[in-house]
Amino acid sequence: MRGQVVVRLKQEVLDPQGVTIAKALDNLGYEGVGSLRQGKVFDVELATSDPAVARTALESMAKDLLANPVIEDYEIHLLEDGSGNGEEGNG
Amino acid sequence: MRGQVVVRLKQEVLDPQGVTIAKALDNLGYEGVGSLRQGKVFDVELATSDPAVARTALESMAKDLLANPVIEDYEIHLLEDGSGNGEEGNG
Amino acid sequence: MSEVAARAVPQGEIADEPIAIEHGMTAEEYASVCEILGRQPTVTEIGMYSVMWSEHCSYKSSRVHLKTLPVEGEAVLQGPGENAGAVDLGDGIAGVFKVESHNHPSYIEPYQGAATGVGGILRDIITMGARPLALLDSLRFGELDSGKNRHLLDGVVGGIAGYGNCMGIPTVGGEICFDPSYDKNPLVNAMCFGIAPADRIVKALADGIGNPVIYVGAKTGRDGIYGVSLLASATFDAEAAEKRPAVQVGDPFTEKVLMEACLEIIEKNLQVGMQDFGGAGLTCATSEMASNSGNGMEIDVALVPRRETGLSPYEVMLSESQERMMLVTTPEKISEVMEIFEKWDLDAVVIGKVTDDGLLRVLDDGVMVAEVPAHSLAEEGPCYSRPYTIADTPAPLNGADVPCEVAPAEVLQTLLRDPNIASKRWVFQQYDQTVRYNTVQRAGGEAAVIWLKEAGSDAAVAMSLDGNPWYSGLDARRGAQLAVAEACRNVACTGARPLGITNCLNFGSPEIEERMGQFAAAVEGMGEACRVLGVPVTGGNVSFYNETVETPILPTPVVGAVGKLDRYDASVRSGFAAAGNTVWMVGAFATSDAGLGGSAYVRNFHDRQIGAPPELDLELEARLQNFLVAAAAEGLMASAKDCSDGGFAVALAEACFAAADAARTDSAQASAPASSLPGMLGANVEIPACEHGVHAALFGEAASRVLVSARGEHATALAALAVRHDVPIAAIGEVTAAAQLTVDVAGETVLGEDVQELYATWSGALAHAMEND
Amino acid sequence: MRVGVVYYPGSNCEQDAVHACHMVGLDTELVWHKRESVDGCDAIILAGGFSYGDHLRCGALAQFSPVMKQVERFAADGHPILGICNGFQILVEMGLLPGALLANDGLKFRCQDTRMMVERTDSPFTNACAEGQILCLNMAHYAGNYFADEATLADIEANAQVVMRFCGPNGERGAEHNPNGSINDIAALRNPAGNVLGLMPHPERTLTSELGSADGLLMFESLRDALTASASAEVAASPEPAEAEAVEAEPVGTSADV
Ligand SMILES: Nc1ncnc2c1ncn2[C@@H]1O[C@H](COP(=O)(O)OP(=O)(O)O)[C@@H](O)[C@H]1O
Ligand SMILES: [Mg+2]
Repeated sequence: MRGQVVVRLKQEVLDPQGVTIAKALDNLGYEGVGSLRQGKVFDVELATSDPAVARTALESMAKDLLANPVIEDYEIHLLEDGSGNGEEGNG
Repeated sequence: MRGQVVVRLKQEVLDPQGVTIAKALDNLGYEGVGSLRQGKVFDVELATSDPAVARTALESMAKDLLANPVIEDYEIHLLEDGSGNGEEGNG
Repeated sequence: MSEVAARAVPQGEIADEPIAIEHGMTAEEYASVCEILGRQPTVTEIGMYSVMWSEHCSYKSSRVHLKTLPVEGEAVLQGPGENAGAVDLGDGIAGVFKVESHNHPSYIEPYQGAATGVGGILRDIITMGARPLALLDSLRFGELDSGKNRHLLDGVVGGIAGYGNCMGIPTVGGEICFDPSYDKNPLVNAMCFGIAPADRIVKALADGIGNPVIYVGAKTGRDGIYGVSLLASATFDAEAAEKRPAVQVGDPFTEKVLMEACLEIIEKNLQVGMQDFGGAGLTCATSEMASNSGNGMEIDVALVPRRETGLSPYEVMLSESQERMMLVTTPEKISEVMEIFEKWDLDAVVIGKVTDDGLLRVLDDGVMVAEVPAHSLAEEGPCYSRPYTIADTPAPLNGADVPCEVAPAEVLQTLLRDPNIASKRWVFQQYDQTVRYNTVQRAGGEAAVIWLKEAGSDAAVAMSLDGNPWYSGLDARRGAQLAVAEACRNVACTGARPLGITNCLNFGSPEIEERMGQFAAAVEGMGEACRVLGVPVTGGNVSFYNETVETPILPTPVVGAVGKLDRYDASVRSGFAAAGNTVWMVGAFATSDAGLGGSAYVRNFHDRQIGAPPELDLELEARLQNFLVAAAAEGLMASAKDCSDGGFAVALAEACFAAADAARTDSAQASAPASSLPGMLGANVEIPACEHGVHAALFGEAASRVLVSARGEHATALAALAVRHDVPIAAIGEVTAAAQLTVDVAGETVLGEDVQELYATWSGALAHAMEND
Repeated sequence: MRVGVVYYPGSNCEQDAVHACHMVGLDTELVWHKRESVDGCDAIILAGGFSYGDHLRCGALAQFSPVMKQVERFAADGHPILGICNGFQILVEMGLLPGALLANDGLKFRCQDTRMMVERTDSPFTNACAEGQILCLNMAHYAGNYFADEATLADIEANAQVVMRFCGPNGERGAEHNPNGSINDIAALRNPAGNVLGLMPHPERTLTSELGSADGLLMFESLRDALTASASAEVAASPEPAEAEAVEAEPVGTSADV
């Protein structure tokens, strides 16, 4: 099944990339942009079809590798159930 | 309201990052990983509270700046409604 | 004929003439394919011919002209024909170098287009068995008042940096020009220099019948497949067409490990031959290697590693996926070869073998899908003598033709602010210039200087990449000569003796007589300059069709010169070294042509392209370069700065800046104020009057002039050396500790500027232009 | 005395580190990341470059290479470890040094010479420097913007873990002298024990004035002196090899040793 890990910089870590993009949007005439932050999304194809197994695997990938806990939080989403919404991981 | 633009490399475009990370996961002993692709997520805070206005704004930001249509696709999600699921942009 | 008929015929749809035409071939070209094969080709086969016989691979419009270039010389180890040229650097070291264009992809996607361009030129050097030591880049964009052009510059520079930095190869020099003619056709040319043992240059050979053919590197996708229009034909469904990415994503990490693995194999001498998958991918690599050895080759495309499913043999043979190499080895050595690839975690597969029948045979899981003479693909492409017309040579420009009321000080400020002249620090600061710790002179001087430390030598090479498009636009022939002269002169300014050049010829459509005429004239001029200066052409690249409906680019021949210095620690720099040194003008400073035609001054203040480019006395240029090399060898020069864009006054100012730039190590922003920079020097000089006026004297771009500074005790020796080389020389003033630039013309002070202020203008202009949102 | 220079697929400064060690008379051994032992090494350098293409995060994937378990032990045993550029990023990702390295504040790769002041000389990598000495080193990186949260930063400062800070020509501090946005102008950082040091600038690219500055050589001379001192301390402490091992576990090259 397919899963998704979304990794974002923690709120208290400055995101210069986001700031730059927000500025660029402003220059392009987009006025209502309050803030913009950039994160990463990892789309993972997993062999298992058991949601619980998949979630555990994604969780540990996120912890071990995909996110750096010093600066980042993550979220796990399972996609096979069609809803596309997910639950929050740590953070 | 809050919105989200998810930008991904088109399926047929090489994703060197994804390939390398998948290989690393394999080396770490994660066996069921079929494929992994890395994308970007932009969390945008918008002044408007009208979902239609917000969607149009995100759509045009994605087109103008956040995604490179030559190699990337994007998706728009509106988050204020709580569902977290969204509809596809140009696919 | 009967023998051909007796052979098995490849499976697959037959390509008729309309299909060939959809592939961009002519009816005549299609007829020759039929004649070569003795039958109609399959669609796969016509795909293979169409790419190999394309302008890009076969040089069909340019070959007749390129043949006239001088390619031989004492130092030449490898002339044009292989993946790159090579010159002898002594001590058994070969210097391998080449320049390549990646113009069109960089317009579509600047970051990835430029990145993959760097990847391509690197593979050309690696394939020769050389370790790349340096990259340079030559860039052309429209003007920066357009957001689109700023986006292109930002992306291209990012792509070059992204690829070269990750590869761990320093990007140490180059050039950039901005002109509206490049608005829709930016140019991205990249040059690479590497070293190999002189007796171990690797060639693209497939010797030894039965030897295995190995595919290694990235997996194959539907990248860059030519002839999209073909999809009208039934064989290729529209869905497949949509899956073909218009742009490729560079993967420098894979290229880095591929490079290390290949160099390890070469060091252990485990290869018979090697070839990268350049344009035309597998088709090019297989046919060229087989043809070079007079052999054939059989491969099975089903064995080729893929990153997507459903690729047809046609797509596999034509894919231009990056970061792949082909290698021929022997059965005895294959396990050792595979072990090395395994060490580096690379996909490597034996996909076929060398055969004795001269045929390139392509199987798809055992079923033959193409069978064509390898030689016919690689060597028998069409060769055209296209009609051309050469424009009349324009008359030189006189001072009276371009009267100017603007005060010299203001002209100087304007020129220093012109992005064509302003410091390119904003660009080259993004390049890792120091990795591998060989870089003696980084970007910012006359030429980059790279120590050959890795070959255990005290020698160094100097490299410069140049080409003034405005000169070429006015007179393509002389423009090309001036490009050769400037590139070699820049190299000679460091004290290095130029040994050879590579070139990238960027032009419009060869099918338009006027453009073809520009090309023919440029090649002729380049050949002549090379002969007189004694620098052979060891290779290069032609990029045609750089035009949109409205405008062609200015004809843009770019020349990369490589020279040798005996000692890495004795190179001469462009900036003034110490107060009290004498400033000398050396070379053609007394000619009647002031070099106003095509000059930055006239472009800025008269907004027109008129006149002839600067006159060039090639014999004098040769003597000047010999003098520079000799003066450096005798340790007589404290600095040497070429007078080029912006003329004498700009060169003088830049010689002051360079001293400060060398000491400028602390400021965080390229546009930071220049206050209290350590090491800032000034100059106080007097030059004779010019018949074309003061502006011409200060800003004319007369060729073959070098601003030299020297310690007082070297004055006599320097002057005597110039006389011996029959090169005009005059002491014109001195370097001052006060950061003040004072110029008198015929006794009258025309410039009295604060160098700090000039520096602030010059150093911040490009960053400022880029922030202009 | 032998320095192990660890390199990964994508490293590109390992030869430069070797060259630098040889210039000060240190033996070297290139240690491929798949190796499972660092036996015979007296110090380790994690070389710069783009390990694993810098994919995911700079230095993130390299921490899982087989050799890194040994590197961790080597650190715990108190031997000197120097992480340069990507090597620093790896040390931080592994947690051998605190904090994280973010993209430069200008969001561009920057290659330039840069000044920094030495604050601590009681280190195997700076004992040949004078306190307050200003070094000019070359830097070339995209993600060298050092970050730590407030609590961590307080610890770092309290433990005297900052070995060098970016500065101007006269030692002055300020944003215009900080080339990448690092918090507190941190240029070189060590662990509390002092044996592990990371920095983004490249001392191995600043070894001779012909190519810029020679200041980087001081760091390699420091390492050589520290190793020499600890070797002679060992010999003095015990000629018996069995006991020498115990001594080896002590942190080397503190100023007290010298
Ligand atoms: N695209 C570039 N990449 C790297 N270095 C560059 C680039 N453009 C210019 N430079 C460097 O800036 C310096 C000045 O370039 P240029 O104005 O062409 O000088 P010159 O007229 O002396 O050839 C040179 O040292 C050159 O290497
Ligand atoms: Mg130039």
